[in-house]
Amino acid sequence: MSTSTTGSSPALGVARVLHDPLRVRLSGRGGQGIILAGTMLAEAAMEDGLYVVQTQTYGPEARLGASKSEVVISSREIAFPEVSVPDLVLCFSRDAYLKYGKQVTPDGFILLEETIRQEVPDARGHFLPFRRTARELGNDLSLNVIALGALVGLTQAVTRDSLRKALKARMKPEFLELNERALEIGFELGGAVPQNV
Amino acid sequence: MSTSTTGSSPALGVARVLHDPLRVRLSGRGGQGIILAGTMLAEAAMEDGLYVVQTQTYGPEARLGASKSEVVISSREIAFPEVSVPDLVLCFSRDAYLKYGKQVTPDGFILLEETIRQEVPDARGHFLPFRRTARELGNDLSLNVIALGALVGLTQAVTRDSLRKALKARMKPEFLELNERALEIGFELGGAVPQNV
Amino acid sequence: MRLVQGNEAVALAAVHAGCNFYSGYPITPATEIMEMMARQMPKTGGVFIQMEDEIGSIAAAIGAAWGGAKAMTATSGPGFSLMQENLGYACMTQTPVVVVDSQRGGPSTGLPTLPAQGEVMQARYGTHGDHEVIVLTASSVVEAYRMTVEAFNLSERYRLPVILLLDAVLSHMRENVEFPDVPVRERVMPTIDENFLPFGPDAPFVPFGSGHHTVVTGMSHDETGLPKALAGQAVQRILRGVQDRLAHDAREITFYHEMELADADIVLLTYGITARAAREAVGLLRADGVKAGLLDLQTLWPFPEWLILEKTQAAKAVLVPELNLGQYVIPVRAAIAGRCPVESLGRCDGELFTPEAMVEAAKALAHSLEIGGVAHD
Amino acid sequence: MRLVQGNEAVALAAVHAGCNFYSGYPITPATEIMEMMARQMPKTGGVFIQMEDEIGSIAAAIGAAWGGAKAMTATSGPGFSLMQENLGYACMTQTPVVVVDSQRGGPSTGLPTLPAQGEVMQARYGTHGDHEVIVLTASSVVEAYRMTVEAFNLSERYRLPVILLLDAVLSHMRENVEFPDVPVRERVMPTIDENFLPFGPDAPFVPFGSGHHTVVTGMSHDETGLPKALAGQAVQRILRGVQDRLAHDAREITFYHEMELADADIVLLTYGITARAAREAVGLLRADGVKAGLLDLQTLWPFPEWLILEKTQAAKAVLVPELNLGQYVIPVRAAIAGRCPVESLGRCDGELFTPEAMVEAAKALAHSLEIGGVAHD
Amino acid sequence: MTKPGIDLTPLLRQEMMPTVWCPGCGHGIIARGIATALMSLGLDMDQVAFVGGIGCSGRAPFYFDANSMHTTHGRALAFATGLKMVNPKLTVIVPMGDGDSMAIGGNHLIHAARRNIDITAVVFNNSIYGMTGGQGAPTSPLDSRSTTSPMGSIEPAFDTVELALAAGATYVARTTTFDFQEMPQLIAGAIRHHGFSVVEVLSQCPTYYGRLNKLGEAPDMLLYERDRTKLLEAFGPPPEITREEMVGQLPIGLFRDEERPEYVDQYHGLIARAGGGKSAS
Amino acid sequence: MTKPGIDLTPLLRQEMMPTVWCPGCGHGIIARGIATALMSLGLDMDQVAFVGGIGCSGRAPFYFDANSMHTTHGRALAFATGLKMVNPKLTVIVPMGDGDSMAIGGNHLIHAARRNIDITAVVFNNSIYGMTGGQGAPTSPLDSRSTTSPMGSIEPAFDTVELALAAGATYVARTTTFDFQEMPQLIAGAIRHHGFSVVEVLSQCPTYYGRLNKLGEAPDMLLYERDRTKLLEAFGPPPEITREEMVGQLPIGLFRDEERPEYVDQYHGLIARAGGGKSAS
Amino acid sequence: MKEPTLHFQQGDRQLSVQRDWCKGCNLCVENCPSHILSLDDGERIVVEDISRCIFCGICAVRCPDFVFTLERIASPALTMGGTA
Amino acid sequence: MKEPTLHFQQGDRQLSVQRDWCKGCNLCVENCPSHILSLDDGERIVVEDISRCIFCGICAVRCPDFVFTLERIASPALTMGGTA
Ligand SMILES: Cc1ncc(C[n+]2csc(CCOP(=O)(O)OP(=O)(O)O)c2C)c(N)n1
Ligand SMILES: Cc1ncc(C[n+]2csc(CCOP(=O)(O)OP(=O)(O)O)c2C)c(N)n1
Ligand code: SF4
Ligand code: SF4
Ligand code: SF4
Ligand code: SF4
Ligand code: SF4
Ligand code: SF4
Ligand SMILES: [Mg+2]
Ligand SMILES: [Mg+2]
Repeated sequence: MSTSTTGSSPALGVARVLHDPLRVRLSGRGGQGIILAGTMLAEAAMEDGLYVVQTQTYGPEARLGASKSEVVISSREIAFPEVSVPDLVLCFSRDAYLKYGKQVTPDGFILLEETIRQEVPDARGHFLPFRRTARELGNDLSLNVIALGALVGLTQAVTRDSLRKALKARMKPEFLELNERALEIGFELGGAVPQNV
Repeated sequence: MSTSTTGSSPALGVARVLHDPLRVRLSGRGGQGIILAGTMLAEAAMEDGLYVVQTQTYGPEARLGASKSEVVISSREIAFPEVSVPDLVLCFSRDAYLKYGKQVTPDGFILLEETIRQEVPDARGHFLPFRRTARELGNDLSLNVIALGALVGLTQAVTRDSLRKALKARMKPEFLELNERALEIGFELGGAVPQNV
Repeated sequence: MRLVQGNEAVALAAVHAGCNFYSGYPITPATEIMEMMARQMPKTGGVFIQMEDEIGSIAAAIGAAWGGAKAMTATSGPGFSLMQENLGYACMTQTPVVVVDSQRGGPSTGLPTLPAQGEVMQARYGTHGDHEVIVLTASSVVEAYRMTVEAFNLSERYRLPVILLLDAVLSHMRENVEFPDVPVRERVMPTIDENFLPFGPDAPFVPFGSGHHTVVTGMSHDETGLPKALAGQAVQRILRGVQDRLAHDAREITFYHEMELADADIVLLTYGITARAAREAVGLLRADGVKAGLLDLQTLWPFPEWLILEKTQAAKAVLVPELNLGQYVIPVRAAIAGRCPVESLGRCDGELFTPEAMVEAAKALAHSLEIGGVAHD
Repeated sequence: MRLVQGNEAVALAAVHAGCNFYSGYPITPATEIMEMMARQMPKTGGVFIQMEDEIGSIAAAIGAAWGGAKAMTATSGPGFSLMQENLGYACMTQTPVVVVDSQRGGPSTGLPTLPAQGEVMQARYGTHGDHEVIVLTASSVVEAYRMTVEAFNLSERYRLPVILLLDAVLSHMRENVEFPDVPVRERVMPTIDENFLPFGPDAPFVPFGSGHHTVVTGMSHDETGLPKALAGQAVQRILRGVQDRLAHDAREITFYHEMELADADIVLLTYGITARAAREAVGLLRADGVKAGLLDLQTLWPFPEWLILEKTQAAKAVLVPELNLGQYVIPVRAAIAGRCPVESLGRCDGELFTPEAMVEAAKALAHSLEIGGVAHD
Repeated sequence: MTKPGIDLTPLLRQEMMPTVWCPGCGHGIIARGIATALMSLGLDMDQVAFVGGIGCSGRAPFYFDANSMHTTHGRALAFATGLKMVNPKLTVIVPMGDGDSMAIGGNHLIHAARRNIDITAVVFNNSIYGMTGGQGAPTSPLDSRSTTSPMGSIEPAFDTVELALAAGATYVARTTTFDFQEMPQLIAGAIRHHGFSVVEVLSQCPTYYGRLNKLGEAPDMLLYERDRTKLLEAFGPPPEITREEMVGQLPIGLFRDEERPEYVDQYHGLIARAGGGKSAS
Repeated sequence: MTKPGIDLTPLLRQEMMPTVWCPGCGHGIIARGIATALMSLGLDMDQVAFVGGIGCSGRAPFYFDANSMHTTHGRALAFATGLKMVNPKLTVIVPMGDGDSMAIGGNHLIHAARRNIDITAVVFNNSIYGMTGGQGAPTSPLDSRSTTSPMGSIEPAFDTVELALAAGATYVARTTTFDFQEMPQLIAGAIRHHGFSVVEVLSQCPTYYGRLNKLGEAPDMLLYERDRTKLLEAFGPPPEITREEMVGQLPIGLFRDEERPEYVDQYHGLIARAGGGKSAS
Repeated sequence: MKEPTLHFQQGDRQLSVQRDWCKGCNLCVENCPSHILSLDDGERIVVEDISRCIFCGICAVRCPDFVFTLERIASPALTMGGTA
Repeated sequence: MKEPTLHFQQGDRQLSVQRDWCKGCNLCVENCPSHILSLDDGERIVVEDISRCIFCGICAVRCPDFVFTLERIASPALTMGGTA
């Protein structure tokens, strides 16, 4: 019996789509919230009415090493789920940069945690103080939310409102307020990056 | 790399071979020494310079039910190892008779333990008092040797000397003498059967 | 519309299909199914139990089935290997049970977090002795949902273990989905009398405690369930009976997708995650003037020979991309029996084929066969 | 000249081949191998150990191999299923070890004392993930002896687990034999330096305690043995490397017999115990004017495609009798790829094919294809 | 209740009789003990399930006219666990061989004990592998003969009772086929007990263990059992004797009978807490 | 010997450092304890073999510059048994996870103990499955949280020590990563001991066990270990306390250290009796 | 071919013997306090002299094959010898 | 990219620090009796004030990552600060 390919067909959304499909890669080391960030980004895109696939590569080895989470966002059904060359890259750690953070499409963006600059002097991309900001905010763990905010603040990959909704849906109530603040700070951080596209 | 089919090629022996190949089936229930009898018959045939294959069918179920041991003796290499229709049948128990003891080639022999007659009134074959003889000899376990002797006494499937040798090789010393007597009694029992071939 | 992970979809589908027993042992990349069932089962009044190993997991699932449950277990390669003996027990005893194997790189511990399709043949032949199983696969989250429900339905219908093959990518992948309403085959308790033959042809599955004192054994047995004389013939009859029923219903139990097959010169034959790149590849090939088409199987076993023959009738070549060194391509080749070349495209390094890699392979194949539409560069 | 049982021949051959470690768990019809090794090992200074199950048996054998022993274990279907996970470990770690599987009727407990050939595909594909193994088989007591020695030799040469498939009839059958003097591949301890790559291409097997601190892992690893980055590619390289070596040496490692193939219209393709009836059947068919021939394989895997193609070049049909419902016939059909019909003759009821049954099937095949020499009655 | 005076044949599956067991095999006496216990408890056979493994002992489920399962070697307790979890009304009895329960199946035994699931395991301990023809078992005494220890076993034997106690079984007893009064009584106690019970019954295998160890025929072996065991005084706790001392005076009796939360109950408590009221049972 | 003052790095496989373990994972402290023990015994690493299973703990063999084997989940002791039998000169150390040793591998553990084979098993007990991400283990305490017991575990935990004792291990100890003095000492004693040794080391898994059970970071977890254990007085026999009493005061120390015939020796005796003098070793 | 069960009664006690299931193991023979049991040529149990039977049921508890059943029955009609 | 090991000496005692292997778990930080250890921005260990170190080696036995080694060395040359 022949069955249909997917069961879903969302209406085309409103987000400004740089590329269609738009391929985003988030990377860092275990514990930095990469996968949660990917999930929230995907949910925001979904909220925007787009098709989305989120995948992840991690391993027991990757608990310390590099892991990545990829999100493909499109107005059409998405066939190939992984990302060969990303349009947007977010990167939190040295190892992740070395493994996943160097490649990007010509008009894409690479956003890097500031401290990578010290460890990899020739690293290329936009450096933003995710870690420091998180610490200042009082919670190291909001690193990923700040960075996600920055990504969206810069690129409008998804709408801010959708991302706010996604954050609300995924966060435990006790951490929500803090992270809502983190997100707004992230939007600002990202919005301030000079757009050379 | 192509290898030769077997590694052995015994000289054609001296035994009087009724059929070539000669197919013998021994059957009874677990503990009646069927397999040992088959092995000794096979070793005797080997001693006679013939090819031989001995197979057995028994099962956990067969510990009480019927089991069989088959010996194929031939002057040529033996291809098919099992016996479809035997030339000689030896049978020790009712169940074995019902399952394995009824079929024989037209000029073959069926030798049955005497008591089967009581349990299966319409059983057909030559009835011999294996069990009673063994008991009289003082060892129930020599049943199989007596019967084997009878088979060879009647049919000369192998030479008596070879069978004596095989017996010697397989028996524990403490039981040898008794079984040697059992074998001779068996030869006599078999020799006395009217040969209607 | 929800964003759902592949493993999550399997657990949700199982609950939808009426699964009320889950036993398992953690293993990457299948663990989330178990973790989700640990939360779902108590909520729905079903049973969740973490067993001491995978052997115990499938044993408990089979025991639960005979206790009246719709039972499932999930694992990955190493655990799937350990389950083989008892999978055979489920076959021999005609027990409905669903086994999910999320494939990772192997053999042995291999590449625990990376995808593979190394168990395509093991799923069919992994246990000793002759047997039939149904093996399904999926390439998207929504399909994982659908195929899980179908796995339960088929296991109920044929009283067979049904294996669902996923892989590390699909298990961990999230997509936004709207779950289709897949109909569920409910188990109906038949009225039985003392002449009931629990292993008769087409006999319904009647669990313990029903009043009929069934004997269930992995030994050869006849229709009563008892291991009797001539058991060899009895088991052959049962095994052939299953084979015949599945062959008879082949069209109903073979799930597949097709794409542009009508005039295809080159047929890509895929299953599981690989289908996604293939869909894109077919588009790219067509755009390049190569008449490519796709036959994407969700039902891997019983082997859909009839379908493959039907769909490749006019093909000039078949390309079988697999995340292994060439497994399913063998029966495909046997089926096609020389009517056209059947080419294997394999890898086992934990990576997916990109659409581009498939395009390249298809073009090379077309080129070598001088199939029209390919620029000879 | 001695009267020797099949299982006994395996044990004697193992001792001849230098086996000095046996671990096992009893199971019909393989138990006599174990019982004989229990007597032989202490006498020859080797180790015999009865493990707590078959998983432990093969684990101990692999451990012993890394301790420097030539190791063997033997089992039957249910135990063979349990060994699958660790068989994969032996593949992944390139460990020489010999595994004997005496096939009985299955699946599950099945027909414990009756013969079958139900594990032909399991032997190849039973463990998860891609891998290569060598699988041998035998049809007579003397061949069981020879193939056991060859199993050790091949496992030494390729650092692979080698599986020897017997069946309940051969295991328990006695024949009068003169054992051939099969040469033994001795293990030589190479001189190694600090640059030694224990898993490099063609690297010799260097057990523990040699001074090189080898790391052995079932995870993907590179030539040093360490599980490093890009392990996926590393494992693919190792697996492909093994495949290539075996393909290269195909003619040396493929053991077979042939009979009257030169002008055969109908080729019977057999392996194991089935070959015996086939030999007689070929004679009977020839006597009846049917040009039949026999290709009897002792090496089942790696699949000897080259040989099958070579030997069936002129055939008008191939008949594959197996004590299963049609397993090996599938790769045979894939190999022959339509050049002539390939027919399966299968049964799984615990009985052997008689020569007459094969004659009948061959004649029916000849008849259906209107191959000359068959009376059309 | 263990006195003669009852007709057990209604509990038997007539079409499977006589059993497959050898003449004089102790397994039949244990089967009788189980039947006696069931009869005395007056259980409805519709609600009794036997789950056996593979081995001579594993065949026991065939001979009871109940819900019967003959599973795979060593795994019976895992099957039984699934069965009991979804159908707690069933009285689940698991006849196991010593190899079945303590060689290949040792892990399932200790885990069932740990969970304290309400299942009764009856270990038919004949100190050998009967079904496969007399190989050594983890229960074979040091120096005893088997076809895999032809020169005498060099492996110390497991003590079923000690292991079951350490793993957490809440009812643990040992008895012999000689003790025709206590044996059914202990089994009945185990079935009644709410929790995981292990009753080890020392059983004679005249065909292999008896023959290989020159212990004579079945009647001699019954006396052998009598002589190598010693009743715990007043069913007390396990005595403080060394393994060596135990040889020749293996303690028999009831070693533990204690109430602890039972696993199925615990799970149903979890369902209640999770709000999944419509329990499977 | 357990005082600070030694350079352990020569025992480590430098190219595999740093380890894969999470920040603060107790497994590294146990690895250090093993290294300290080896150093104090002055063993030649050429003759030391590590055989690990699968789990975070199973990775330990990678970090020692010795003969190292990383096997399959739960089976390490079976591999080690074969290895030791053919090469008795090797000192065989088996680092095992609690799931590895007592869930899937429980049977091999009790059988190795029964045989009393000269192998040292070090159980890295973090009360959880670390490698797969925080599922319950048979050692997870009642009511503790894991991803497969989100409402608290309803299964009583195994007591490694009790089980090892019952199965016949001849050297049995428990200690914690907090106890940096005793831990290497007990491991060294186990390695020196001729027979099967089990040293259970309570280890912290801050990533899963700590997080799911709100026990804080690694430093907090060390204190938690301190507070839930109690040293056996003067390394005596196991105390007579109930399972319930043990919670909060799990006894630690050396529970058994006794000589009994060792399995490899026994086997070599058998070879001698069989006349197979040219032993494999 | 199944042999009918033999029934012997004394007072309210009835001893039934299902000879078909007997395997000739001698356990009852050696344990019967009255020494009235033996095996026939077919190695099946025979009650030699039921008049000396004390209806104790030891044969029943010793037999591994459910051959003997000792029951209390309602109507205490004394019938020596097989009734069926 | 491997950072060289730091060596600190006092009398015959030497404390070596392999910072590369540090994972920032704080075990040493919280257990150092002199409170002289902390983590830097990259979450790697720093010895803040070696002059207050009592060379007890507690950091070594607490660290799961073999970062610290406390050794007795033959030549008791006092060298404060990194030597390599
Ligand atoms: C996986 C597996 N391994 C081995 C066997 C073979 N086997 C059948 S029964 C048995 C052991 C029987 O011994 P025990 O459990 O003590 O029962 P007994 O026959 O003595 O009552 C074995 C090893 C099997 N059926 N399955
Ligand atoms: C046969 C098999 N089943 C399951 C797994 C998955 N697995 C890997 S490690 C592990 C458990 C780890 O827990 P534990 O043994 O306690 O070690 P830890 O990681 O806590 O040190 C499991 C279930 C596997 N690798 N193989
Ligand atoms: S082999 Fe032993 S255990 Fe099995 S039935 Fe016979 S006497 Fe009983
Ligand atoms: S998951 Fe737990 S056990 Fe594993 S490395 Fe991390 S802290 Fe250690
Ligand atoms: S009832 Fe007692 S006296 Fe009568 S036959 Fe039986 S054992 Fe003997
Ligand atoms: S005890 Fe039972 S089986 Fe044995 S001889 Fe007596 S009646 Fe027959
Ligand atoms: S040696 Fe002692 S004082 Fe010095 S840093 Fe280490 S713990 Fe602190
Ligand atoms: S204990 Fe070790 S790993 Fe942890 S912070 Fe200190 S130096 Fe770093
Ligand atoms: Mg037994
Ligand atoms: Mg753990």
